[in-house]
Amino acid sequence: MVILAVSWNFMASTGLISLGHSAFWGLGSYTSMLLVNSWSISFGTSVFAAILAGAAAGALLAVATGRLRGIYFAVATIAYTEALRVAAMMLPDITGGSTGVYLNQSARLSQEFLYSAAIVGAVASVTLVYLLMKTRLRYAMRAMLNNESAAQMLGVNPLLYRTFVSAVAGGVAALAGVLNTWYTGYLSPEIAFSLHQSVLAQIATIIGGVHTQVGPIIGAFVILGLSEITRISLTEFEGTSQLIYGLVLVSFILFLPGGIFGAMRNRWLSWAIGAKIRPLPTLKAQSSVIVSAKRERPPAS
Amino acid sequence: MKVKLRACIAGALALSTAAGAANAADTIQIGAPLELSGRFVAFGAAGKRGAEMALETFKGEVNGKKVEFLFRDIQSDPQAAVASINELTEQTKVKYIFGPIASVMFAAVIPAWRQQKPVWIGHGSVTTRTEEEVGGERRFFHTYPYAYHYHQTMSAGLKSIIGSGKKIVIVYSDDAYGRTSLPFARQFYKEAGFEIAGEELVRQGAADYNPILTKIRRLRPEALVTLVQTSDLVTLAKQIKIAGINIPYLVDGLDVLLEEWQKAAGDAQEGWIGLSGYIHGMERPASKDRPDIFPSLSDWEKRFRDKYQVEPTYLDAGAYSAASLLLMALEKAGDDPDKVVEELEKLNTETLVGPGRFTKTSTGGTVHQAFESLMIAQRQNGKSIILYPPEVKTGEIKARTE
Amino acid sequence: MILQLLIDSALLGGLYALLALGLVLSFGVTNILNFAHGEAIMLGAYGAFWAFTLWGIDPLLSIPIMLVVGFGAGFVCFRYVIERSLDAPHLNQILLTFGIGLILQNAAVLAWTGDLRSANPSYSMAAINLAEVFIPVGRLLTFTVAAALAAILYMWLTRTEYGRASRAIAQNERAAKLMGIDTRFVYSLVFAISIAVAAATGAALSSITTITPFIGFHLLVKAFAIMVLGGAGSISGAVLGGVLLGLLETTVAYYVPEGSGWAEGVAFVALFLFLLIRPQGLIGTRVHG
Amino acid sequence: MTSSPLFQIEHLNAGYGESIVLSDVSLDVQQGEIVSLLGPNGAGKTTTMMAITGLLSAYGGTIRLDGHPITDKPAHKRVDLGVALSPEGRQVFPELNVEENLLLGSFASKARASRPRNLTRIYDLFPRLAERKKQLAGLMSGGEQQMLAIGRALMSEPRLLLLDEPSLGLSPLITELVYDTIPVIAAEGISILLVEQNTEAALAVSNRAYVLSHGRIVAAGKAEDLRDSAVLRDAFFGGALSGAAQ
Repeated sequence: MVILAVSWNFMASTGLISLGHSAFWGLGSYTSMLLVNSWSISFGTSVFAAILAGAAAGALLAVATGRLRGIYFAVATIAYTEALRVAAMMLPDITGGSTGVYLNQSARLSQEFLYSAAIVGAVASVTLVYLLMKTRLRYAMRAMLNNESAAQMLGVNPLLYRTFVSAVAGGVAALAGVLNTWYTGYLSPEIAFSLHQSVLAQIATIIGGVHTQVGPIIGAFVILGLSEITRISLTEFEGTSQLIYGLVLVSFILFLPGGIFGAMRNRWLSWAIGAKIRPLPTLKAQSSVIVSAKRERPPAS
Repeated sequence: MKVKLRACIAGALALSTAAGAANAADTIQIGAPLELSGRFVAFGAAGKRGAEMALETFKGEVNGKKVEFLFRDIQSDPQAAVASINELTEQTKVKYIFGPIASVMFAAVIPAWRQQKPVWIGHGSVTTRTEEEVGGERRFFHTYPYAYHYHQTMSAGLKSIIGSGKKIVIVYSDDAYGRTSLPFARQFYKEAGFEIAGEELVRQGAADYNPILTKIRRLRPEALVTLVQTSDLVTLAKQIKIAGINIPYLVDGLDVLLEEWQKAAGDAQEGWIGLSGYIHGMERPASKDRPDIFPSLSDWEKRFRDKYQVEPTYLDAGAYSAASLLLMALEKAGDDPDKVVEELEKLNTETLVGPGRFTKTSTGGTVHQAFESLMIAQRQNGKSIILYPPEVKTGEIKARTE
Repeated sequence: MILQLLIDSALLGGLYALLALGLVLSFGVTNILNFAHGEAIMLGAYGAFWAFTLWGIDPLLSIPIMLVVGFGAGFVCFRYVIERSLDAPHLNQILLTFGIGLILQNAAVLAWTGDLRSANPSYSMAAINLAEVFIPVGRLLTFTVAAALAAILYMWLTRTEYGRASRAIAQNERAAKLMGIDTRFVYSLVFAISIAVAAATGAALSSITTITPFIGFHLLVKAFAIMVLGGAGSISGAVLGGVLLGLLETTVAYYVPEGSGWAEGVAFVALFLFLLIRPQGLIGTRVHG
Repeated sequence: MTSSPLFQIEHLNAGYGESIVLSDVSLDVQQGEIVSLLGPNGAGKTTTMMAITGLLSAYGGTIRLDGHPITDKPAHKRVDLGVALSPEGRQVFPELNVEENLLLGSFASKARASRPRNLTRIYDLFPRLAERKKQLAGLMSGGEQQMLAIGRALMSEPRLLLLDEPSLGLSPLITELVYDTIPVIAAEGISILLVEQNTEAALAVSNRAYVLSHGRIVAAGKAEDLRDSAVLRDAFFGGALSGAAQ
């Protein structure tokens, strides 16, 4: 989850809103599962293969959607995922179809090993993104978030960067998928390509704080905690758990649009400077970006 | 990753709630991961009603020991279902599991169940993937017919009612139910001597079946066998009616005998043939050895209606019966999973939905199978007329004419 | 066969166009992609279903009622909730409306359980048979409703003061403000109309498909596809996109083995390819007729 | 001195976020007067326009029309009260036709009643527009779009017309064509506040002018007095640069 949210946020940092993250997630999951079942390769190799598949899918998406921005890109990613889901449903000979596919019992690993692998994976993906953001890439991405054509003038090749960013995000999301698959040992098109995963990653990021490094991590913990609490304690009436979940989500967005991390940073800042600053720095920095991004549409005919 | 986090959080939570609620020592806890929201909420809700009511029959205890169902909302999401099983078995350490119901959820939790293997009353899942994966497990008790039970009974029944040699077309959906059913439907109908003139795939949730119906019309089948979800059968039945295709016999599984399907399908339900272990409005006498638990069907239905203000369904009656079987075994064995397994194996009582006795399935895939006996009925003038087996027959089959 | 194919495509296309109409309007003007649009359709369907079941009101008669109720609900919802996120990033808007959808969906479960419903007025089972082809009456009526609503919206956008103002806002919000247009009011108005159309769509659907609290999302994804195909913000684009998608799916279902299963996938692949060639859609991206 | 002016700004402060663009700007426009606001790129001219129209809310100061403060009124209310802007870069609605653009100009309820009369008036003022009624605005030339933007602003029957850089991107010939109409409009009793970088053209039609530099008014006076003033040159080229530029 942390991995997925980090991956999503990384992509969003360039203004690419993905609603199809489960495409990478699912593709990674299927790649590792099917390879293991057919050729009994090792866990490590399967992770490697899945990351490659995810990265390839990410790159393909970026190249294919070259000209799309904002909402159009988001809708294209939905289409990408749906097409993959239908393919997985309709090719039962390969994927097991809607009845799903189980990981070979012999290939299963201990829970402890997977826990450690997950932690290593999470740390590695956070570090990778952190390091990448330290490089020149960061400025290119900032520039693209604000204005792609301006970025182009600065000598940034948007397509190249987009492809790179999507590939990294795709690989990281695939990693998350693999870990989850090894953990649950079962996969079906519904699980692999559900929009729920993509949205969950977003919710985590938003709740934690978008475009920040720490945000997705905080968000992932909060969202899972919340979902667990509602699922376990609200079983009296059918539907309540998700109802409450929705309510919390809506109030978060309305009252804490900068996320928990944003709010914390603001509070800390205002405390540090003596509560004198009127405009909230993080929110503002963000909203000015948004104003410029909001009204954009693809070139009209 | 996600699941792991979930498990940690859930563990912490479960500890805090469980500590106050009950000492594991004097309470028997039964984990009940059910679809209490999301797409399959109707399944989960029925499962929960059944379990609750069974517990009420036992006054909340067996042999003076308190029993409780730990309900978990798996939100019709396989990931959440896995997380729930993990939380229940790894953290809360329940020894018994009741649920989930939908095939997809069921399939997803199998690997997670394998970690600890609590005694599992599996009241749900018609797909044979389940049978292949866990059917042979000694701690797994399946209390719901598999898809092939439907086709086995239906093909045999139809053969005895309308005779074999008829031309049929099979419509199956691309979901788990359709996909796993198809080979069995093919096999059993062939064995019963029917000619399969065509097989058509439909998409789950589709709005338009006209292209399929146009193809079927040209095949001129004498019977149409559908392997689709209930909601799709509403749309499909309506469109068949609208298209005015002259097919004498329309055949489906359980859906036809569900009250919600009947209401939704309206006039389009006329003539449909389905099957179930429980047909609304039928009578079944009280169990001889345990009338306290399994009274006559009408008495039980009255109790159910008084409690929930809704009409019971096959799932309600089945879940009640399945949960009761578990409680009966607990009554005899005490809180020891191995003994409970032995007692479950020994059970032999009449229930609301047929004989409560665990036997091997005909395929041999599942060692503990109950409630696989089904009755065939046809919707005639808004009523279910039982056609098969002959001993419970209440009327004759009618061919549709358009 | 070909004729039947064309009729089936047109009827399905009409249904699809209806799904997308409201969405296109609200996205075109407010630039908010409403993820709760499917739930609005779902509630409209329930509204019509209950009106039919409890009071015997024909689902067709429910359409105007649903238009009014939907309008009111949409207006209030926009004014008190969604408006707050007007200047927020797309992302927040998506999640906000997604959250609203989740709330509505589960509120519907609480209110009416997850049981399947479908209204069955007398004509819903009727069909017109002409030689080799047949036309289901219920769907023909839906098609008519789609055509009528599309025409009304078109007229509204091109011939009325506020319709023109909506198009102006879609093209240049700041300049629209300079014209003395209360943009926030027009946003609420447009959003309310889009929800009204959604509710009416639900009412039209109530007799031809199965209603559950969960139908919304599937419908929404379809509507997205149509919107992008037609060009977000264009009423005629929505109609064209709907009919095109209907034709594509029906053709695949007719001629490809296991076609019904592939139809949707083919549609999404087509959409994806189409986006690459013509990201602005068939008609273009700004709101016009 | 004289009776209170039609339009008046007192001590206006405005900006974006934390950056203050305008500080302590004061100016006034009398009934029927043409006043220019001159200054180089980045001086804050457009920001002033935004603050007057209400697209940007002021941090401090007062904006008065007819002596009544309008500082807290929302943008759409100000149009109704009689302030209309022909914005920088025209900002016509590209996918609406000329007539629809003009009709939108009179969206404000007060002006809607006299719509036919105003349309005729504007077609008289800009015959080009009359010829292209059904043309999509986005497909017209820059000069035509500028005429449309001015015409559109006039449709609301403003008492104060704000013109932001009407010569931007136009050839001298077309600029002249556009500028020719400014005195005609003023002659109808409409006050005009004209923002320009093209000081030459602006001063030629103005009665008075203000010079804005780094968000402050650095000079004010009659148009002819300012034409060759050092203050104006300084404002445009900056103190140090003015020497180097010589």
